[in-house]
Amino acid sequence: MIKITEKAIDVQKVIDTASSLGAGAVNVFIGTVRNTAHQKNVVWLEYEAYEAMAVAEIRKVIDEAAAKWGLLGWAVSHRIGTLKPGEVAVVVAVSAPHRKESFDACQYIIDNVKAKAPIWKKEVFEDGEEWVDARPMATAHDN
Amino acid sequence: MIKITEKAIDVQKVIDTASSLGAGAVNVFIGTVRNTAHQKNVVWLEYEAYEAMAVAEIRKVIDEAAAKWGLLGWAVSHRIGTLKPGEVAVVVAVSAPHRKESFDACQYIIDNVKAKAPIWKKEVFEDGEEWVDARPMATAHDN
Amino acid sequence: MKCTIKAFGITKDILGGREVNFEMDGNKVGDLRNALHGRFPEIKSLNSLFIAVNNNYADDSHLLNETDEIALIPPVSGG
Amino acid sequence: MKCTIKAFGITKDILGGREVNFEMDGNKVGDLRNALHGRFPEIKSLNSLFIAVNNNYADDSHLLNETDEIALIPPVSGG
Repeated sequence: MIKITEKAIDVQKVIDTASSLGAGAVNVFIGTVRNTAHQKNVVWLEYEAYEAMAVAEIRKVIDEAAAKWGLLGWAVSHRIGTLKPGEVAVVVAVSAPHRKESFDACQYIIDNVKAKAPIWKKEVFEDGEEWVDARPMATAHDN
Repeated sequence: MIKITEKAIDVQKVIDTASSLGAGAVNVFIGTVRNTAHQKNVVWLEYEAYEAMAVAEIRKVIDEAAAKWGLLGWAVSHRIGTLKPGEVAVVVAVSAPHRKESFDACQYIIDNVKAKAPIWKKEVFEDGEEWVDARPMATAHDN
Repeated sequence: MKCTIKAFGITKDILGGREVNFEMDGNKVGDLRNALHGRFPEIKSLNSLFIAVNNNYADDSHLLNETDEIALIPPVSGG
Repeated sequence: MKCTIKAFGITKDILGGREVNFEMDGNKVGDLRNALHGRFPEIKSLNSLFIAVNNNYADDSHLLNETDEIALIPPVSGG
């Protein structure tokens, strides 16, 4: 399952979708909105996606990971729209026969989804707003 | 939260306990009962723990990980008693400011909990039963 | 050639809209990049700009057709 | 010395119970290990046997008291 959604993500549902009876290990990464960035309070975040291409890019990443680590199940859900601190922005869940593969595959997927999927976030502070990582002057940061 | 319990583990509750508003990243490992071992069907598993010592050993592992990776939250729950294939045996959840730390800390915790915590499982097959990894003749396996 | 460009993130702000009609000399992705730099110099201040054609990242030598779906991909920041 | 031993996992099956009273020569963890090997030779077939004293792994030189909580820790397999 690959989902780009404006609705709150049900983490348990993503996990259930990725689970498999033959798997002994499920690894889950949950990216949440932090309450600070650049030492300033984040009021909210705006996420937008080029949806069809985002789904296609995420699918490529998952296909690579599934082949390399022998995944038995997987699911990725990414939220768009307005998110407040503490809310879930992305969930990646994978299941594999053994735990090392589950960790490596999940990390590969989130690293590459973040690097390749056409999804953008704008941080809204009390005194302004900024597209994250768009320009060189912005302090590098990451979650 | 460190919990050794005979009741089914509520994964979402473990995640919520580990979450933190300052964290951008939550990593979760879920160990589940596989339906096969040594090419045989697993009917059920029996887990037992030396509870007081298990909690103490898990606490040492978490303290090490929390200091090393600057964790903002964590929770470990391990089930004991009779488990059927597909059921959740253990959940480790950690939150950290950045995703790499969340993956590394979660993997360190589950690796060391499995190596050090006095918890044992017996696999019950259709034609017999076996304490896992107790004797050299058992095929090495792991989840 | 004439094309319609989808713009996302900061490029939506720079171009002034989610979809912009654009006319340029040449028919390669590189020609489009040069034309955009000329008309919207602020684009040069971005950390990077990829151009996607029909939902795939395309390099500057890629040939464009008028029916292609073309999109500007400024530095991504999902997750 | 006399002691009470908690036995878990496969050692519970080998000793025939969860708590076993045991009498032995000496008062070190290593003495207990030797006495167990003598009385329950099957223990030697295990991949490993750790002995915990008051909820901590103890090495063979550790001195035992009659009031200590002593436990046999065969190869663990949690998770």
